[in-house]
Amino acid sequence: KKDEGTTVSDDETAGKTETIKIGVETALTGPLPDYGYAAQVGCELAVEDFSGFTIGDTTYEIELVVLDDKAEPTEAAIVAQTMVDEGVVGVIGGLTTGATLAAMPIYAENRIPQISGSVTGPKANETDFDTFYRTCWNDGVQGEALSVWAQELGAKKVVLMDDNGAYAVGLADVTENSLKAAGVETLRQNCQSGDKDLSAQVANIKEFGADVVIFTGYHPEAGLLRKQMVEAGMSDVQFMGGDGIKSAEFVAEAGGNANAEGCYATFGGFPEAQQPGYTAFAAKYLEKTGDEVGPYAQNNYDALGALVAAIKKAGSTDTEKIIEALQTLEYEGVTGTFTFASATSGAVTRGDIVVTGLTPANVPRYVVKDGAWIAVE
Amino acid sequence: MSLDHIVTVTIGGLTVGMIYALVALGYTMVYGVLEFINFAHGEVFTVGGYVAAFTLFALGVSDQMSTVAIIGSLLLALVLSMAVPAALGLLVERVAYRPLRGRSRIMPLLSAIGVSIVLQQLIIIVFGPTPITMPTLGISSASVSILGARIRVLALVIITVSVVLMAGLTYLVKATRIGKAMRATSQDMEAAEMMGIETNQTIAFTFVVGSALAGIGGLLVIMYYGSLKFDAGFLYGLKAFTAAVLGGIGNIPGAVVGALVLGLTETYGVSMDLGFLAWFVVAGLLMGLYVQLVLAPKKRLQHISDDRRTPGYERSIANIYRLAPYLAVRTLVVERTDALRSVSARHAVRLMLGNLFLVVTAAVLFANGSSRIDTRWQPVIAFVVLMVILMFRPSGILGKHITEKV
Amino acid sequence: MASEEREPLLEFRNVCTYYGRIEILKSVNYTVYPGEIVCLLGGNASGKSTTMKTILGLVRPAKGEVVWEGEVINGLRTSERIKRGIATVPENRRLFPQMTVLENLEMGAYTRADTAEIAEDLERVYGFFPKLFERRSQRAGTLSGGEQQMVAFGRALMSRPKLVCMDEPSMGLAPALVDQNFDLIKQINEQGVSVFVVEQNATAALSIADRGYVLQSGRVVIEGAAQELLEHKELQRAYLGSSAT
Amino acid sequence: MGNVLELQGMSMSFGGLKAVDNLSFSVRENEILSIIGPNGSGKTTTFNVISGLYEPDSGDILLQGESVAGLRPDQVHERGISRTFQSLRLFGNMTVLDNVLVGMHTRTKAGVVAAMLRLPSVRREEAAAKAKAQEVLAMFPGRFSGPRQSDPAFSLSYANRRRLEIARALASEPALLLLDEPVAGMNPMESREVMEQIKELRSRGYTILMIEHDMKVVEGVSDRVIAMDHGVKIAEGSYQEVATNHLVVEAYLGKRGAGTAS
Amino acid sequence: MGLSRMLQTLRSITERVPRRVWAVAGFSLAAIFPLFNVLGFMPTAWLRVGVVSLVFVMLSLGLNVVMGEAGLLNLGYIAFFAVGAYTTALLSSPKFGLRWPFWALLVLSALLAMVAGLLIGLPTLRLRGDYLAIVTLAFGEIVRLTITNLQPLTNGPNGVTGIYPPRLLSQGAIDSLQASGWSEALLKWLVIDKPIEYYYLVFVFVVITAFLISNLKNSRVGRAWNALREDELAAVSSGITAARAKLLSVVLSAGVAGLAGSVYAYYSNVISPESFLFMQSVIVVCMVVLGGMGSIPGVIIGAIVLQALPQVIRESAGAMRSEFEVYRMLIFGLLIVAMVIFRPEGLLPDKLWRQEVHEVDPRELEKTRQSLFDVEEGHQDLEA
Ligand SMILES: Nc1ncnc2c1ncn2[C@@H]1O[C@H](COP(=O)(O)OP(=O)(O)OP(=O)(O)O)[C@@H](O)[C@H]1O
Ligand SMILES: Nc1ncnc2c1ncn2[C@@H]1O[C@H](COP(=O)(O)OP(=O)(O)OP(=O)(O)O)[C@@H](O)[C@H]1O
Ligand SMILES: [Mg+2]
Ligand SMILES: [Mg+2]
Repeated sequence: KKDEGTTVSDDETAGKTETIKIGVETALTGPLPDYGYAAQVGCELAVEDFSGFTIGDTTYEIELVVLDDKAEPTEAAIVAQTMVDEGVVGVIGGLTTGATLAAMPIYAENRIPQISGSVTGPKANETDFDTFYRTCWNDGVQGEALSVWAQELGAKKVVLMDDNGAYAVGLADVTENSLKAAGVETLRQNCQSGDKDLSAQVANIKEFGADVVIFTGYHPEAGLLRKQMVEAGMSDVQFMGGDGIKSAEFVAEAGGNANAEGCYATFGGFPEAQQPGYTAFAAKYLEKTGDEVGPYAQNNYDALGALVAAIKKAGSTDTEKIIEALQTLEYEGVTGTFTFASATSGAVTRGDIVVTGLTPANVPRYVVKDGAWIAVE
Repeated sequence: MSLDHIVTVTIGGLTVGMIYALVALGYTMVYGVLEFINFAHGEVFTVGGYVAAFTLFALGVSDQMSTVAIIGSLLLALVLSMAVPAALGLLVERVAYRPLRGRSRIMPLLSAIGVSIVLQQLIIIVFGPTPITMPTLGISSASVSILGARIRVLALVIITVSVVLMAGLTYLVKATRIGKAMRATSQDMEAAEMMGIETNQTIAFTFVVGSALAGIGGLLVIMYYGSLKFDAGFLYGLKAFTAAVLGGIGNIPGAVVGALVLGLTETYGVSMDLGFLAWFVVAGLLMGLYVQLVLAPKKRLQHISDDRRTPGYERSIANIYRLAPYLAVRTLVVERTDALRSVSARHAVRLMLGNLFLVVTAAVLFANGSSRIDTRWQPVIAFVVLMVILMFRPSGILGKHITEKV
Repeated sequence: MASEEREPLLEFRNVCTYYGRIEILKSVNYTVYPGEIVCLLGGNASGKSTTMKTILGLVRPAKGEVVWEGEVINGLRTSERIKRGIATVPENRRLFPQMTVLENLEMGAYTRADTAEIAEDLERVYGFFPKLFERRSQRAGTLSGGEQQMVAFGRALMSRPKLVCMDEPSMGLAPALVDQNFDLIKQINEQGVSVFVVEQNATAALSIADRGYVLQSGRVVIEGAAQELLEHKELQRAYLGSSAT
Repeated sequence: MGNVLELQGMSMSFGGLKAVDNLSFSVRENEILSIIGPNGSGKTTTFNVISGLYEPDSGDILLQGESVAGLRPDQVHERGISRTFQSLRLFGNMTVLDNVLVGMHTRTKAGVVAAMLRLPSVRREEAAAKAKAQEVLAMFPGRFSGPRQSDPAFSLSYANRRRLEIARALASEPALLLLDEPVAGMNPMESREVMEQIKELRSRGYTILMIEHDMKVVEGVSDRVIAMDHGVKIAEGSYQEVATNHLVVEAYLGKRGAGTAS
Repeated sequence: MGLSRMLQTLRSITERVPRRVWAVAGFSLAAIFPLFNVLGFMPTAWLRVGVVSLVFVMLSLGLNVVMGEAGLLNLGYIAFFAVGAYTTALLSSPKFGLRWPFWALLVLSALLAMVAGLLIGLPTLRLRGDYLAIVTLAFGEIVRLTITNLQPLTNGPNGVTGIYPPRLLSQGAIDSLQASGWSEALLKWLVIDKPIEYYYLVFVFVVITAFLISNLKNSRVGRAWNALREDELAAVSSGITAARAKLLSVVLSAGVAGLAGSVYAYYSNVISPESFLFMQSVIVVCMVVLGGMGSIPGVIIGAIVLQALPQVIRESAGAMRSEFEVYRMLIFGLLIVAMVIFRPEGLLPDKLWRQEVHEVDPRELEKTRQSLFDVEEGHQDLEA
C-alpha cells in the first residue's frame, strides 16, 4: 500500500503512479454514528473498486482522508479547513445537512468539489455553489411525496412534528407548505433530539384531532412518539415519516411490532430491487463488514464513483476542471443513471441528482408489516 | 380545552415530575450529606435502566411467559438495577470523591463531571450509541381510564413509588440513627467523627441509597418509555438537579415538590392555553394596589429602610412585583409626604417600569387570546422557572434561608 | 493521688507530630491515670491543641506511640477512639450548627444505646446549664459564643466517657460561669471520669488539677504535681503573669 | 466633646427572642467603653446591629449625629465604624499585608479602568496605601515585621491573628472601633500586652467600644463600663461602680469573680 | 502511583525555575510559533489549533476573573461567548447582508455580552455557591436554546455561515491607501483571512487581556474579590460592596468572553448552537482549574493544554483517528478526575488557591516557621 501523500514515484513497467487524496467528511460520533459508518464503508468499497485508474500513462491511487465532523457545523468548518490543508482533490460528504451547510462555503472558496451521498436538506444549496453535488435525493421530493400520500390516505388534519434539527425542520417545512396549499389543516409540533417524554405533544395532537401525524425527524424520537400515541389510545391515527424513521430500530423503539404496525415512511431513493447495481454492492458490503447495507452506503459509493468519473472525464486532477466535468457528467451508478442539475429551479437546486422519471407519486413508500419495513406496491 | 385533555396533561406532568423526583432524591441526599453536586448521578440512573433492560432480555421475558415468571423476572431486574448502580455509586465515591474530601468545594464537583463523562463513554463503548430498548410487555402498556383520559398504570406506579420513597427517605434522615449520622456528617465531618460517627461508612451508605434510588428510576423510565439512550442520564440529571435546587437542595420533600413544579410547568406550558394567566396578572395588579393603598401606610417606612439596605439590583427585581403604582405616581407627580421623602426619583421610575411590565404582560396575554407556548420552547421553560423562583426564594421553595451567626 | 501501680489510661510515648514538614510536637510524653485531672499549660502555638488532636486521631503522630489502656492506638480512626471512651470539648467548639441544642446534645450520646440513662444525663446537663434547657430547640449555630461553649461542654458529658479532653473549655464564658466550669470539672472527675484539660487560666486550672504539664514549642518543659507547678517560680513569671510588669 | 456613637432605644429580636431590648447608650469621643454581661445577653448582637449586619427592629443609631440604622455593613464601614469578630474572621489565604489593605478599601478610590491600565495615579495610591498599611502594622512592634507581611494569615498564631484583625479594622482610621473579646484565648501575659496596645490606641485618639469577659482587661482599660443582661442595660458607670453593682455581681461576676476582680 | 510521581517531578521542575523566566519563554514561544509553519516545519493544521487555543485562552482568562478571583462558579460561561459570536456573525455575514466594521463589532460584541452578564448577574448574585452554579448553567442553556429556536434570526441549528473576514481598515480606507501607492502585498495584511494573520490578531488580544486583568488582579478591585471569596461577611464588614464587586467580575468576564466570541466567529467562518453546549462551559472551567485558579500564566497553560492536546493527538493519530474519537471523551473524563485528585491546585498555581485547595505546601510553611513561633519570643526560656 502506498501512503506517501502526493509523491510521485517512477515505476518502470506501468509508467507513473500518483496518489490522490479524496476527503470523506462523515460523522462517526454524534447523533447518527450508524449513518456515518455506512458512508465510510461505501467510500472504502468504492476505493477498492476505483483506485488505480489511469489517465494517460499515470496510474492514480486513491487515499481516503476520513474526518469526523460529529454532525456539528462548527466542527464541520474545521474539518473543511483541514481538508483544504490536506490538499484533497474532492470531498465525499458531509453526512448531515447542518454540518454540510457550514462546510460548503469553505469548499467553494477553495474550489474543491464536494459530493454528498446523504445530505437531503431541501435548502442545502440555496447559496447556489457550483462545487456542491449530491447523489441522494433532495428532501423536497420526500416532502411532496409525504403530502401526496397523506392526502391519498384522506387526511383532513395533519400534525407535523420535527426535532428542531436542520433535516427535520427542512422536511417538515416542505411537507407543511404542500399540505397547506392543498387545503389540509395542519398543526406544527416540536421536540428536541434526546427528549424522552412527549406527553405534552401527544396531548396536543389528541386535542387537535389529527388523523395523520408526520414526524420528520429520526427514529429514536419517532419511536417514542408512536409508542406514546398508542398508549394514549391513538393507535388509529396514521403515522408517517421520512427516511429518518425507516430504520429497523424504529419498531423496537415504538414498543414492538403491534405499535409499529402500519406506520409509513417514504424514502429518498428507489427501492433496492430497482437499483441496478444493488445486489452486487450488497454482496461486497456483506463481505467487507458482515452486515447488511447501511443507510446511504450505496449513494456514497456512487458519489465517489462519480468523482472518479469526473476526474477521468476532466483528464486531470485539477479541481477546477473536475468541477467543470461534474456539471455535464452522466453517471451510471449502483442506484441508477443520473446527472446533476446545473441550475436551481423550483424545488430542485443546483447540483441535485436528476433521476429520470421521478415524480412525487412514485417516490418509494414503505410500511411496517410484522415488525419490518416493506415496500408498498 | 376538554376535561380529558386537562387530565391527560396533568397526569403526564405528574409522571414526568415524579421521574425527575426519583433522580432528584438521590441528588438531594448526596448533596445533603456532602454538599456537593454529584454530577455523575444521572449516569448512574442510566446504568440502572440499561441493567434492567439487559436483564429482561437475558431472561427472554415476553408476554408468552407465565405471570409468575414475568413478575419474578421484573423483581430480579429491580434488584439488579438497584444493586449494580449501588455498587457503581460506591465505587465512584471511593475512587473519585473520597480522595478529595476536605478540599475546596469545586474539586469534587469537577471530579463528578469527569466521572459523568467517563460513565457515559463507557456506556457507549459497552452498549453502543443507539438506544437500548425494552422487551415489550403487556403490563408496561396497560392503562386505565380516568375522567375520559387514558392513563397508563405505570404512570400511577411511578407516582406512588416516588411518594413512598420520599416518605421513607424523610423518615430515614429525620428519625433514624444513621439519618442523624448523615446530618451530623454533612454539617461538620470532623466533629461527627469526634462523636463516634464513622463518616466514611455514613457517606458510602448515602451513595448506596442515592444510587439505588437512581437505579429504580432507571428501571421505571425504561419500562415507561420503552427505550433509553446513553445520554439520557445527562438530560434527566440536569432536570432532576434543577428540581432539587428548585425545591431547596438537601431537602427531601423539596426535591419532590421542585420536581413536580418542573414537570407540571413543562407540560402545562406547552399544552395549555395560557390566556387564563392574564387573569392572574390582573389579580396581581389589583392585589398590589390594595396592599399599597390600604396596608402600606404602616409598612411603608419598613420598605424605605429596606430600600437603603438592599442593593439596587434586588430592589429593582422585587419592585417589579411589589406593585406600587400609587407610590410611584405620588412621588413623581403629587406632593411629597414625609414618609415618601426618602424614596428617590430613580426608585419611582423603577416602580413605574415594573408596573408597565405587568400591564404589558397582561395586555399581551389578553391580545393573544388563545395562546400556547410553542413546544420548541419546552426545554427553556424549566430553566426560566428555576431562575424566576430562585430570584424570589434564593434557597428554593422549601429550602430554609440560613443566616450566618457572627 | 497519682498512683504508680495503676495502669495508665492514656499515655504518649515520645510522640512527634507534624504539620507538613514542620514538627509541632517534639517527642513528648504524657501519662493520664484513671480518675485524674491533668492540666496542660503553654503559650500560644505551643502545641496544646495539637496534643488534643493527636489524642483524638485528627492528627497522626509521625513517631512515637499513643497508648490507650495499654494498647497502641496510633492507627485507629477518630470514631473508633470515641467508642472506646474518649470524649472531647474541641477547640472552636465544633457544634453542628443546623441542629438544635437538644440534637447536638443527643449527638454526644451517639455511641450509646441506653435510652433511659441518656435521658437522665440530659437532665444532668440541663441542670448544669439551665440556659441550655431554655434554648433546647434553638439551632446551635445561632447561639452566642458562650452558649455554644456550654453546648460543647454538655455534649462531651453525654457520652459517659472514661476520659474527657478539653481544649480551653472556658474560653468566652462569663466570669461566674468560668468558676462554675471548674467546679463542674471537679464534679465529673469525682464521678470517676479522667480529665485532660488545656487552659489559659493556669492558676484556676492548677487549683483543681492533680498534675500538670507545661509545653513550650512542642516540648514538655515542666511536669509535676499541680501544687508544685503553682509554686514554680519561673512558671509564675512567664505564664501566670503574677510578677510581670 | 460630643458623642461619637449614640444608640437610641435600639431593639433587635430573633423570632420570639428579644436579644437586645430598648438599649440606649452613647460613646464619647476618645473614650474606651466596655460592655460586659452574661453569655447570650446580647452584646455581640449589639455590635452586629451597629455594624449593619442586622437591621434593628426599632430605635436609631447615630454616628456623629447621623443615622446609620438600616445601612448595609459596607456603608456603615465607609461612614467610619469598623470592627473585629468574636470568632476570628480573617482572609486566611491572603497575606498579612493584603488583609490590612482590604481594610482600606473604602479609603482608596481607584476605579476599574484606571486599575486595569495601572495609571500613575493608581500606582501612587497603591504605594501610599501600602505605606499606610505598614504603618498600622507597626503599631504591633515586632509582630508583623518585614517578610512576615507576606505570610498568609492562616499561618499566624492565635494571638497574632487577633492582632491582625485589629490592624485591619484600624486601617480605615475609623471614627469608632468595635472590639469583640479581643483577648479571648490568650494567657494573662498576652492579655496584658494587648491591653497596653488598646490603651495606646486611645492615646492616638481612637474611640473604642469593647466587649470583654476578662475583668482584668476591662478594669485596666475602660473609661466607662456598661453591663447588660437579657438584652437590657442593667448598669453603667465606672468600672468600680459597675463591678460592685449587686445586679451585675449576681448575674455576671458571681461571688468569686467579684472577689478576684476587686 | 506512577502518575502522581510524575506530576511530583513535574512540579518540582516547574517550580524551581522562576516565574518570570517561564513567562518570557512562553511569550516568546507563542510569538514565534507561526514561524514554524512559515518555515515548513509544521502543518497548517497545527497553526489552526493554535488560533483556537488562543481563543480559549481568552475565554479562560475571562472566566478566571469570575471564578479564580471572585470565587463564583459559572457553569454557563459559554453563553457570553455565544452572545459575542452571534453578534458578530449576524452583523457581518450574508445572513442580513451586513458587513459592519471589524472594530465596531468587536466592541459591540463585548458590550452585548456584558449586558447579558448584567442581566444574569443582577438577579442571581445573592445566591450562594451551588445555587449560583445551577442558575448560570440554566442561563447558558437558555441562551443556547433561544439561539436554536429563533430560526428566522439565527438559522437555528444550521448556524450562520459565510462570516466575512475582518478588515482592519474600512474598504474605503484600503482603497484610498492603494490609490496613494501602497503595495498590494502590504495591504493584504489588512484583511485577516489566513491562519497566521488570525493567529497574530488573537495573540495581540490575549496579551492585552492578560495585561489588563493582571493589573486588575493586583489592585484594590482584585483584593476586594479575593476578600469576598475568602469570607464574604468579613469583606462586607470591611467596606466592600459585595453586590457591586461581584457584578463587576461577572460583567468583566462576560465582556472578555464576548470579545473572544467575536474573534472566534470571524475565524471559524461559521457558528452554530452546537459550539455553545454545556460541555463547552465545563471544558473552560476545566481549563481554569487545570491551569491553576487565579493564576494568569496557569490559566493560559491550562487552556492551551486542554484545547490543543486532543487536537494534536488527533492529528498525530493519523489512521487511528476514528478509533481515537471513541476514546477521546473517555480520556478527557479520566483526565479531569486524575487532575483533580493528583494536582488540584493546577499546573501553575496561584499562591492563594494552592493553600485553599491542597493541604499546605510544606515549603510554604517552612518559610513561615518564623512567624509561627514568634509568640515564644516574648517569653523567657524555661529550659534553664
Ligand atoms: N492545620 C495546620 N496547618 C499548619 N500548621 C498548623 C495547623 N494547625 C496548627 N498549626 C501550627 O501548629 C502550631 C501549634 O498549634 P496549636 O493549635 O497546637 O497551638 P496551641 O498551643 O493550641 O495554641 P493556642 O493557644 O493558640 O490555641 C502552631 O504554630 C500552629 O500555627
Ligand atoms: N441569628 C440568631 N437567631 C436566633 N437567635 C440568635 C441569633 N443570634 C443571636 N441569637 C441569640 O441572641 C442572644 C444574644 O446573643 P449574643 O451573641 O449577642 O450574645 P453575647 O452577649 O455576645 O454572648 P457571649 O458573651 O456568649 O458572646 C443569644 O441568646 C443568642 O442565642
Ligand atoms: Mg489551641
Ligand atoms: Mg458574643
